[in-house]
Amino acid sequence: MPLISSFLILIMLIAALAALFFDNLLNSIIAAGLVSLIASVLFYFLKAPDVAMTEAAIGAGLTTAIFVLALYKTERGKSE
Amino acid sequence: MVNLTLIIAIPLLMSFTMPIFKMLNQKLPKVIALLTTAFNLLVLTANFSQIMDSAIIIELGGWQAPLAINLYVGPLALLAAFLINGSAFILSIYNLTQDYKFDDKFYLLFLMITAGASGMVMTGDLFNLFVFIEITSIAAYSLTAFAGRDSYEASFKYLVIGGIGSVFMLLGIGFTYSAVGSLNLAEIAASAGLINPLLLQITALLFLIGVGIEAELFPLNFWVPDLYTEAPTAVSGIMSGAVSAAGIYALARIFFTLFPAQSFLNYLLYLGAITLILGELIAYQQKNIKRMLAYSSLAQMGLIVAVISLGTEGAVRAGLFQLVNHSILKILLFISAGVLISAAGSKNIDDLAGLGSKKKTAAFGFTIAAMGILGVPFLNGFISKFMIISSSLNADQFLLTVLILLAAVIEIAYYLKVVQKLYFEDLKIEVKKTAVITIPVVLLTLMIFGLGIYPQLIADPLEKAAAELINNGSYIMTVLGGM
Amino acid sequence: MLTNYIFIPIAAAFIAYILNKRNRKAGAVITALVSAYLLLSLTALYGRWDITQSFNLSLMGYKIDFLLAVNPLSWLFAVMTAAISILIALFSINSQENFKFSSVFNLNFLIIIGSMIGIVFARDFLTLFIFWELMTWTSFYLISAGKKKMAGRAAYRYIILSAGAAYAFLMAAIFIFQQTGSFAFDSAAEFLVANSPAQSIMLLLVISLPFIVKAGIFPLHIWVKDAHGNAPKEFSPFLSGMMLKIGIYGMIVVFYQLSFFKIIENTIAYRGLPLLSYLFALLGAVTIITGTILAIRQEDMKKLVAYSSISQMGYIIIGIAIATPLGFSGSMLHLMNHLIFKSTIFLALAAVIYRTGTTKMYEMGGLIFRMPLTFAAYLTAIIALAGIPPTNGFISKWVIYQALIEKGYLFLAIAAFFGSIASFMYVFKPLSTVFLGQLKPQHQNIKEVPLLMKIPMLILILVIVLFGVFPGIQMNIINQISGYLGIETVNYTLYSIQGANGAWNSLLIFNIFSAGFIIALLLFSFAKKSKLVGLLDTYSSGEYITDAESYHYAYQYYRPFDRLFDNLAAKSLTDFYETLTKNLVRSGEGLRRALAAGKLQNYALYSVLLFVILAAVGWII
Amino acid sequence: MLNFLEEWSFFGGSILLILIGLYGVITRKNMIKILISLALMDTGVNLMLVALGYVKAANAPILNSVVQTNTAAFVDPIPQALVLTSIVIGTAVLGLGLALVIKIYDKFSTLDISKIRGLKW
Repeated sequence: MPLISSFLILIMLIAALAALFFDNLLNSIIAAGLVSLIASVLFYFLKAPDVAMTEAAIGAGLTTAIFVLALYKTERGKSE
Repeated sequence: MVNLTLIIAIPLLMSFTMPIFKMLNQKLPKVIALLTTAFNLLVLTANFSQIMDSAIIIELGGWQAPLAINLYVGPLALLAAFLINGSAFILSIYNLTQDYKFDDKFYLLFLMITAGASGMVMTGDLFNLFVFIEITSIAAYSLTAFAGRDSYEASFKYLVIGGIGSVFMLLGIGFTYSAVGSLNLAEIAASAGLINPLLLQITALLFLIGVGIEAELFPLNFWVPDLYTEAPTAVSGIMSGAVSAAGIYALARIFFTLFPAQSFLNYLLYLGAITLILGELIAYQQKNIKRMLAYSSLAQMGLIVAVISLGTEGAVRAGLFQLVNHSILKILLFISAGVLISAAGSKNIDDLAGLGSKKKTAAFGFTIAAMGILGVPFLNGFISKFMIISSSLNADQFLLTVLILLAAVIEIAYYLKVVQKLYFEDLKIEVKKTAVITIPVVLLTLMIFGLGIYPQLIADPLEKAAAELINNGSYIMTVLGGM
Repeated sequence: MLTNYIFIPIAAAFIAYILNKRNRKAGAVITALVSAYLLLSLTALYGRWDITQSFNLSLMGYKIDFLLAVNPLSWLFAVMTAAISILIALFSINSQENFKFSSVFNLNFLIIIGSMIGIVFARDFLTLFIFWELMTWTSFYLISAGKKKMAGRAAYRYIILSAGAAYAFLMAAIFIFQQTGSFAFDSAAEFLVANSPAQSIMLLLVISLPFIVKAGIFPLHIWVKDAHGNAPKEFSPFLSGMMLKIGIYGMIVVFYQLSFFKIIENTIAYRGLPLLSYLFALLGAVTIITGTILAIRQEDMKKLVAYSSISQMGYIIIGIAIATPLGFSGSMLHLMNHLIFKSTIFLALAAVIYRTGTTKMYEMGGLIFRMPLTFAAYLTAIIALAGIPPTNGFISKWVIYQALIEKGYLFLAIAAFFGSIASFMYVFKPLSTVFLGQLKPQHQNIKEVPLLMKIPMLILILVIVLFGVFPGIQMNIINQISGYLGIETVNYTLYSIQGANGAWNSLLIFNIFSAGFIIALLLFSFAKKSKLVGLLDTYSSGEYITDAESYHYAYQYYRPFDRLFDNLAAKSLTDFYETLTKNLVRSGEGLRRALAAGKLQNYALYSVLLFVILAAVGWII
Repeated sequence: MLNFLEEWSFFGGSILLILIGLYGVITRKNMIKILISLALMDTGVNLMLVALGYVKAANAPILNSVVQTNTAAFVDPIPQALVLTSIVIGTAVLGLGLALVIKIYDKFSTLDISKIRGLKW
């Protein structure tokens, strides 16, 4: 169990860095969504199931969605 | 005796029902905003004498103090709440003559700021403080964007800096909670001595950054000029008159009641002094009048923080009086500058030349407020300047005193430039029609003269507030007394 | 009730302001009435040096006493203020017709009168400071109301110097307050005498800063020229005649009532005079010289007279600083006399400006035929200014010379003589260029000023001669002041003053001069009349001159002399101050560009840096 | 060893996540990426808060009739309540920020914050 959580945290950090360094904004947003998703799993490990659910729904789901929406309203929307 | 919870609850209620009022009548939102703030003032006045006797503590949810979230309204909170709701009231009067594009949403956010700032000063719970700060900031971010054009940029900057601040603050709350095991301010204060000094240091710094952003401390304050310049006048007014007052309150609460240590106060002292002198120096060079006022606000905030963090009772009293004056004067400055700007159609100081003969009320308001800030005798700024110099000399801060006076001279330089432009230069531009602001100007002028000629008016609240602040033992006793 | 003298004018100011909006003359009439009331009631106060009034106030936790009292010194200044205000108000009743800021003028003028009386009646630092600030601020507006841009800049310089000095004063006063628990002069003097001399001297020097600024003493004189030169023409007489003097009043308070002289008594001395006093006297001498030289260079008649004011203040400071009975009496005499003749000069110039609308001397000429009374007033006043008997200016300067010679202060005496002689040069310049010479064609139809403007000038002429003949009238109150301040008194009769090496008998001199004047008058009336020739009724070197301007030599009157002093330090002193401010601004601008560059990322970085730095600091400590 | 790793991987991970977020806010020029960085910081703080309230071998703070456990063995519920609030607030701020980004984009046709410097000095 500890190993799994440590491993997940490692992946989360890599995803976070990737979110910053991807050139493509959509990839960044997806990476950030991945960070939230892993965070929600970690919350579950930390015996906080309600937070995990909220984080999964709002952090990983809703936030990613509004990011993508904003992206399409700006650069993507223009290029297509 | 009216329940003080209403001060937060009623504005929030009114704010979210604002679209309904708008549907009923186009003009209703303005009136509702005015009535709500007036109601708040009445509630505060009704509780005045009681609070002066002893602080009112309201436990929400019926639990005892350390368990439940409680509201603590002592003299200091009362003073700050009066400032916030008074500012909101005056600005609501001003708003009666203004037309905003989405006025239901504007007043929604306006009342939300009022409720948030009132909540900030009344809450007795650390996390609640955070929530109210966020409510206030989010409302402020959105209100800023109401002016269109460049205000989006200002709002975005504020949002990002504010976001960083909230992260710092949240971390601080987390550390505090893990160390103390409670979020109640009094309980934290009671057991702050038990915290590991290193952790305490880090936590305090996290709070310093988090709240310092609201209190406009250098170097966390560079969003302020952008915001004050671009936001609608009423928003600049409420930000500098009410929200920054709430920020100062939060800062004082955290560093006097929660973590009373001289080293933190010293940080605040130095930061405040730097803010003061830098703000004045930069304000001196501004060509844009709102930007000039913004930097001047910064400088004033720095002055207030520096003086309050001297930590003696006289100094705290002087700082609080300056805070009161600053709220009154800055609101008057912002609304009269707003009228002058719309009359000239430009924010450039040079374009305001000669408006004194056309826009008499606004020019008079600007002048009298400038005189007040500069500390002309018989106006309120004179008394607070006297108290500030006296208390900082008393604390053996010779250098700080010189710095404050130097800043005051620079302040004279840039305010009088505008006043001279208004009255003694020829009109160059075509004057546009503007809103009438006679009532707020008269009200504020009366306050300026009232406090200047008879400062005893607020001597008692100031004294009690200062006593409350420097003696955190009594705060703890009052809240946890039952245990 | 002493407060009446202060608050009646201040209350009347607002009434005047409101009435002035309806009728342009109302404000000036009210000013005149209020000043007349002040003068009358002050006269009734004469001799009652025991009246005091005090208020105890617990202000925001500070126990503060506000003390007011009359003494001969403050009575004299109050009377001077009231008297000159009447004359100026009378003068300005007519002259304000075309004055854009007429109501501002009367509002501020009355507040200034009230606050000046407040200043002289004040017996404690806080009262003094409050009214001092009130006076400074209101006079800022009055100066700003003058000629456009230059007046603005002048007022700006004035207020910044004054405010800086006043804040320094406040700091020192509060420091003393914290040591003694009172703002009163008496307890302050006790404390200062008992305190370590070095600290006391520092404190008193800081306290005297605002007075030095207001009196226009070198090196803080830079505001005087532009402020006096550009202030509204009705205000210049007051500014130059009275407001400079209030600075001297402050110096006297510092020197005597706050025991500055007593404290420095035992310090290093020069010819029996403590070095610090001598330094003050030296400042006075430098002020005389710079003021004189700069006056000679001026093309603008108001600025010229303003510089002359600076130099005359030098005399007063010298006399007070050397602290002998003769010196003090001479200074007080000169102080009164300067008020009288300087306001006469400014009023005469105001009359000229009222009719011609310009202050540039080379744009005028020959006004003697058109404005004879104005000319007479100006002539009498400059005779007094240059110190020629039988006018009052001579007597006061004579007493000051006596004091200097008595002690043998060679340099000071030379400076004083230089100033006196050179003052001929500069006062002659307006006389010759404005009143004598050729009348400009555009001024052919100028008339003498209206009656209400003539009366003040006439009164002042009479007073100049009156005090020139009977200096005893002035010596009466001066000796009371000397007695009050603990200085030895000077022997005098109604028309003579006992100097160090001989007495001055003004009646005798007056008779001689009158005889000479009558003889000259007789010669002038009975001798053959010269023929009046038209301006262009002549030719030179076979060439007809069609341009009247060429006959009037007025621009750069003393060009050769000017060249001598072209590189004088006094001119670059202004530059020095300006460079100082410019550098301050530049440093601020650098900071602004570096810090507030509009980069969001930088702003975010600051918060992190602040955290790191403070954490590091906390770690180390 | 494993305990050490377990405890510190959460704290270290969340602090690193906050630092990455801060780094992003300070260095990224794209406004959307700045907001992403803010979101990362928020997530980091939330993780930290929950980790601070975590008690080993305890249960989730849920009471039900089936499992009657000792209340002392619960994970501290208060940080979790805070985190819930904080997530909501964070999302609100992000939404507002993105709305502003869209508005700014309408006006300047760029997402590069360094090109939008109408307000300075």
